[in-house]
Amino acid sequence: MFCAGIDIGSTITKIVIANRNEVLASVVQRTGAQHRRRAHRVMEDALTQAGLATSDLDYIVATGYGRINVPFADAQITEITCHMRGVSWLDPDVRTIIDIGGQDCKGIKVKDGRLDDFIMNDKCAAGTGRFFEIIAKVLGIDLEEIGPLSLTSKNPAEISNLCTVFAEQEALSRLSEGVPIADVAAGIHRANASRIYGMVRKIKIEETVAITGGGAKNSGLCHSLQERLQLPVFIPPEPLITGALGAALIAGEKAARVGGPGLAALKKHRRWDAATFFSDSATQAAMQPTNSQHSHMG
Amino acid sequence: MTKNKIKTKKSNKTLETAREAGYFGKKMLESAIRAQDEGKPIGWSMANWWEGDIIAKAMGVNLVYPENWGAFCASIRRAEPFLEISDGEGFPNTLCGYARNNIGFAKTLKENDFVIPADAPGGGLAKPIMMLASGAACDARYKWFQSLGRYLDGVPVWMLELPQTGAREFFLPENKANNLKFIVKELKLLIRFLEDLLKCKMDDAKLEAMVDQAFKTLGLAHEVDLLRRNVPSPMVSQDFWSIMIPHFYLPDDPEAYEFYQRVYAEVKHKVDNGIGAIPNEKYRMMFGELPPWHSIGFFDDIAERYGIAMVMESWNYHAPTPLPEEEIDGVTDPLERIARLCYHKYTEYNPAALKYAVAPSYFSAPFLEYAEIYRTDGFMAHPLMSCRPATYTLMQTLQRLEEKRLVPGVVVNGDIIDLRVFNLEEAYSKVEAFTETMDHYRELRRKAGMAW
Amino acid sequence: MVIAGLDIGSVFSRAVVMEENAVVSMTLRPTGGNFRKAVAGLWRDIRTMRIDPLDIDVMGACGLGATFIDRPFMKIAELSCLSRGVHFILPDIRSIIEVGNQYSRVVRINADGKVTDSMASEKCAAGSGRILQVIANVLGIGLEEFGPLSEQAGRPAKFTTNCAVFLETEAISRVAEGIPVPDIIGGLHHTLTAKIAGMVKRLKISGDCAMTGGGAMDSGLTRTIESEVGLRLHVPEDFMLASAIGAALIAAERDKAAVAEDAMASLQ
Amino acid sequence: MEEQNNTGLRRAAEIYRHRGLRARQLKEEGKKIFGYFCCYPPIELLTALDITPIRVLGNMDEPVTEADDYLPPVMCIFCRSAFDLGMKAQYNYFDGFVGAHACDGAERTSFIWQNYIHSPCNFQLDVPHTAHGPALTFFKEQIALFQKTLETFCGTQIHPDDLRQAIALHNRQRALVRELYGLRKPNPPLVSGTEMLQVLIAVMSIPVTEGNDLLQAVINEVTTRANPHAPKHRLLIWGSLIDHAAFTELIESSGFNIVVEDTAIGTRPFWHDIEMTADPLDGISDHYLNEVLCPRTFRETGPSYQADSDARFNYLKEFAKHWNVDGVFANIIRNCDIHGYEVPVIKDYLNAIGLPVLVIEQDYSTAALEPLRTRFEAFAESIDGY
Ligand SMILES: Nc1ncnc2c1ncn2[C@@H]1O[C@H](COP(=O)(O)OP(=O)(O)O)[C@@H](O)[C@H]1O
Ligand SMILES: Nc1ncnc2c1ncn2[C@@H]1O[C@H](COP(=O)(O)OP(=O)(O)O)[C@@H](O)[C@H]1O
Ligand code: SF4
Ligand code: SF4
Ligand code: SF4
Repeated sequence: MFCAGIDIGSTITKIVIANRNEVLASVVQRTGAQHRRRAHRVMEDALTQAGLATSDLDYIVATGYGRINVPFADAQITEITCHMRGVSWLDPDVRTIIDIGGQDCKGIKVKDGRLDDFIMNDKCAAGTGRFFEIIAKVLGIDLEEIGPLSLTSKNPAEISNLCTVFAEQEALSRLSEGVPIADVAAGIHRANASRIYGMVRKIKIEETVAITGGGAKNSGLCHSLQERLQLPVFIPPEPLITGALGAALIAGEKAARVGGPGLAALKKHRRWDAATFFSDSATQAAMQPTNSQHSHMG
Repeated sequence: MTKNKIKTKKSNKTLETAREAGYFGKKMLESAIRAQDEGKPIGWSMANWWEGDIIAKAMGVNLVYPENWGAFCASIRRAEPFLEISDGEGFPNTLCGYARNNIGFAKTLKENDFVIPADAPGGGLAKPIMMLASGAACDARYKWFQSLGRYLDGVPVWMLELPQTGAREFFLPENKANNLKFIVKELKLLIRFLEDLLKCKMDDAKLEAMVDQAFKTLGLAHEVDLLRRNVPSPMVSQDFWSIMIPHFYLPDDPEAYEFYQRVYAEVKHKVDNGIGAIPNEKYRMMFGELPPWHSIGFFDDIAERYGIAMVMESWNYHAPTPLPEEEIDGVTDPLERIARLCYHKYTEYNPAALKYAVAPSYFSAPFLEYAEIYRTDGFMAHPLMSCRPATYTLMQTLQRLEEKRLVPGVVVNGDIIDLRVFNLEEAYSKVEAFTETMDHYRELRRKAGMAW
Repeated sequence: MVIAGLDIGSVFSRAVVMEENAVVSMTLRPTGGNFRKAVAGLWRDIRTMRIDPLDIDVMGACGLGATFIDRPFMKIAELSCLSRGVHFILPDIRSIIEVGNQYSRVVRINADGKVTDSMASEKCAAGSGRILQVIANVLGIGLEEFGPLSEQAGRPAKFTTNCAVFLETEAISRVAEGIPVPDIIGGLHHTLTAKIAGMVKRLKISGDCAMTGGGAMDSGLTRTIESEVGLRLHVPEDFMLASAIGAALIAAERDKAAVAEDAMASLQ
Repeated sequence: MEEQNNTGLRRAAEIYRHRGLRARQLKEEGKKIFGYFCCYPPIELLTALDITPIRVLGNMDEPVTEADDYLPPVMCIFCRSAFDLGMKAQYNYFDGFVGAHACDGAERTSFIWQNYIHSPCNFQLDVPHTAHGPALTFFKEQIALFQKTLETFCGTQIHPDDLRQAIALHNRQRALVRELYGLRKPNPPLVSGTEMLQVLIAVMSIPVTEGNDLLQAVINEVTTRANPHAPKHRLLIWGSLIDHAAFTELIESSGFNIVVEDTAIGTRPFWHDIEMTADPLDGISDHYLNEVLCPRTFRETGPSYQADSDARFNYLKEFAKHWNVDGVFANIIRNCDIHGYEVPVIKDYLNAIGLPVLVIEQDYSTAALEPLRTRFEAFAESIDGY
């Protein structure tokens, strides 16, 4: 049985195709402004990777910020539930998940493999992936570098501004005062880690703690968070896709529940219409994947 | 990250006697811990404005005050971990900082099998056998103790009620009599509760003696306030926040009375010799409600930089004016006397409240009176992010002071405990500009022919 | 007596030199994120105007980077400087709206240019002039163009977020959706004006009012404030220098007072 | 759409949308209108004097602009919003204003309202926080003062028979509301949360007799119409009040049917009748102090935490049982201490009886609603067993 989970994030779109509990393909691309097109694009890429055709898919679950913009999805599930499911599958001992996305940040509690509680900040860019994107630009380095670089700091700079925009300026003036980039980066990570910690602690942090989402790819942030948590943390091998993975797993369960004839009917009515599917070359160019990776997790 | 941003600023007290006041805070905490060792009853109490705590003490309960302890934890920057625990328990982080601090501590205590952790600030609070909540002035003061049931399972909470009449309603015939009757009945119920709990009888003579003592101490504390009307001010807020502890929490303690005798003598000496608390008094200001306990030194800095003497603070923490003769004449029942004093405190500013249209009378109206009596140039409002009752009426106070008394106000945001919003640099820059505002209003008051 | 005033802001640094209550020279340059360099730049500018910084008798300064000034100066609160400076340029004005980089603020002053009341926005870029810059960058246009462009606004775009960062993202998607740039700018003006309007109301300001700070560069914003809040705004000619002028004036005043006090002391 | 008997809900929605309209009409007819805050002022006294009581509410759809000057941001935004509307003259038809010491926020707001928004008649009702015996006596005395104030203002005495009749009318209203609640027991419920909200707010905006007619019409309508609602998770709302349909609509489009609301615009004012006592004020004071179950009233703690929670929240267990509730939304308007302190207790209690709880501290603004959708959906999913 082939199922797909597609996570249209504010910043990055992720897809996982699985056969029961075996991951066949996963694709990660920048979301961009056009959710529908992006959904089609990642689906096409993932299918190619998995060597499947659209008609092979039994069930598709969409999640994430843009989950309603996936015309071919059979169900929509929130990213909160999907991350929970994906992480629990990877490590059943996880009780607390800190998910740091592109435009929000969540704390999720798991109990007996079920969603127990959650909290989220989606009002202020502080403590979200956006913060780091902005700061990386200011520091003139790649986003991927900011974490490792900050880990080399011995003397993190004091960043007092909570506001992303002002912190950006503050970072600039620290640099101009001659503070090394690594120290500024480390200060930024600390500031954000406290902010995230302050929010997540409201749902009572319990071991094991997992960090997911794009923020988990940032080793500096994970380090600072760990410092605040004073607990070991679990970081999935590919933290970006836990939401899509969870969606795919849920899709599998749903497919099993619907059963053969039901699935056939579902497939027949699925909307693959791609009226605007890659019609012009300009869009095609804009749709080139910026960051594509895949992994198989047995 | 804000954690290290503001450094603790302890204040330089200007009075010699104010330096002694720390003794009383210690005394309260220590006596509760000693009581625990000796197996004597311990109670946690809200600062009750002399309603019920004296009664509990007269019954032999050793009281500690989590509000006071909260201020203490904040002043040594030890509240944060408790706040975090409270947040983790699911209490909103908008609740009163004292409450969150205390809730965090109660949880710690429970998890430690009610043995106070060795490193608890100030020795910590011993486990109580009862809690005395208050219906006066603030909802937190009963909701908070009620919510402690999660940690202090089976410790009964008694809520002592105090009527809160509106300024207009105060003057309706019968109302005052009804109110007083109600308070006395409530106090009687409290005694019954205590007698049942402690399985002993109230010693009326002892209660009477303690109430007498409290009246004396409060009267004297009020005399000190009166001296502060002088120019230059012989004593400022930096001192007051220390010396208030004995009269606020221990008015029945003879040591507190003796202490105020010394305070009085020192302040009087300054008045007689024209010595100001700060050397260069240029501006006289009032301070609105609870202070930033974590940064009391702020007052020293603005005194030094701008010559600001903080000459008076919120009504809340001050002793009431003594009861008028006709109120006390022939009243010997200590419960009746307590009732009258409490009610008096809550209602004495009602005429002013009507005059300036600032009901409720508590919180706002006193400042409108102080403005003239203490000859003040400005009002510093300190809206707190976690204490609503002390913040609700500040805007009204600012408005009315400016409009009716030509006394301008400056707003410095902060909190009693939480460090998230207080910003020293910003506060200084606001206050600096505000000195000009005070100059301007001085001129306006002069033109309007006002007395100061 | 030669007096000078410096305002080392987060975005711009400025200096004025005054003699006999008249500005004899002034300079404005981007701070560029380096306060020390900006200050050095100001000295260079002043020298090119044939003034020796050593000739300055009294100097006042304000702004975020004032602590980086390498010569003796009096640090003066920004709010006082702004008020005195505006008063100097526009003596009849009694209220000021400043839309600066860090804050927006509204100030009421008296006939002597002293602050009688003021309010500032929260420490969130969404309420400050910074948001204008952020959106200008996104749209790839200068702030000066905002005014003319917003005049063509039909229906101002609605934004659903309050965060400057997310607003930027939203603006990008609005552009992608085909919403005309003028409408986006119009929407932004609307959002910022609503924040300022609250403060204006609280200070009970009406009638004539000065507008300063980087936001004053944006005639669209001033127009929106005028029509939605019902004020007559005056943008002083040297509005970017107002605080520097104020700093100089206040420093001179305080210096005079100190001299007088010293004289008194020596008499006694 | 449908024929005659659909007028109830439509009228309710109409009145809900134009809250002041009927009151202004009545005023033009020479009737007196009083505003009151919270569920504590005994509106029976007003009805007995032929005064129409209008409950003061806020508007989540309207940004607070005028109130900032008088009420600080740390105050519950519902209070600030209500006062803001007052300052914007939206309640300028009041002949009188009755404030109450329900919570600190409501008390101070009532006072400040009276200081800045002038009505010909004002009264501040001091509601004790306890249910001790003396508190009941005291409360009755307060109500008697309220009565006298009203009588002085109107220049007439309240005749005990008129008061009894007013009590009967309001009791009738309470019974009708409960009957309507009963119609939410089936699955799917016959009345949605949004419809209920509109009906209850409408009822609080018109004279009691008109309210009773409206309720009767609604009951007739919903029992005979084809049920338009689909089965979804059944939600109980506990906590701060909700007074805008945008909020209930959001919840009901995120996987829930709201079936019962233990809030100040829900069951609380309607759940018990006033007993007809020899002295009507006895029944009235007992009702308002002891039967309006809001956590603002301190009830004696039991011998243990469990006993205490049982005593205080047992009624919620009953609601959950009879309305077959799947989950509870604890609605906390930011800065509402009364409900805020109860969050952990209520979670303990409800979780123990097998009910999941979603706690949201919200900002009382329609603009901030949409981001809450994901939270409700995730909650629905957790009930689904994900
Ligand atoms: N290698 C990386 N190092 C640091 N941050 C990264 C990396 N990859 C992605 N991110 C961050 O992850 C964010 C996106 O995370 P994601 O969980 O996909 O969020 P969303 O679902 O909202 O799109 C981006 O904002 C980016 O900052
Ligand atoms: N070229 C520019 N670069 C940066 N900011 C500009 C520019 N032109 C106009 N601005 C506006 O000026 C504001 C800075 O205002 P200003 O009052 O000078 O701040 P500061 O005193 O902190 O330097 C910016 O937030 C922006 O809105
Ligand atoms: S008055 Fe303020 S500080 Fe005191 S208990 Fe109440 S909320 Fe806390
Ligand atoms: S503080 Fe900064 S990052 Fe946060 S909401 Fe405001 S503008 Fe956005
Ligand atoms: S919502 Fe809470 S704080 Fe606001 S009026 Fe109601 S009980 Fe009071």
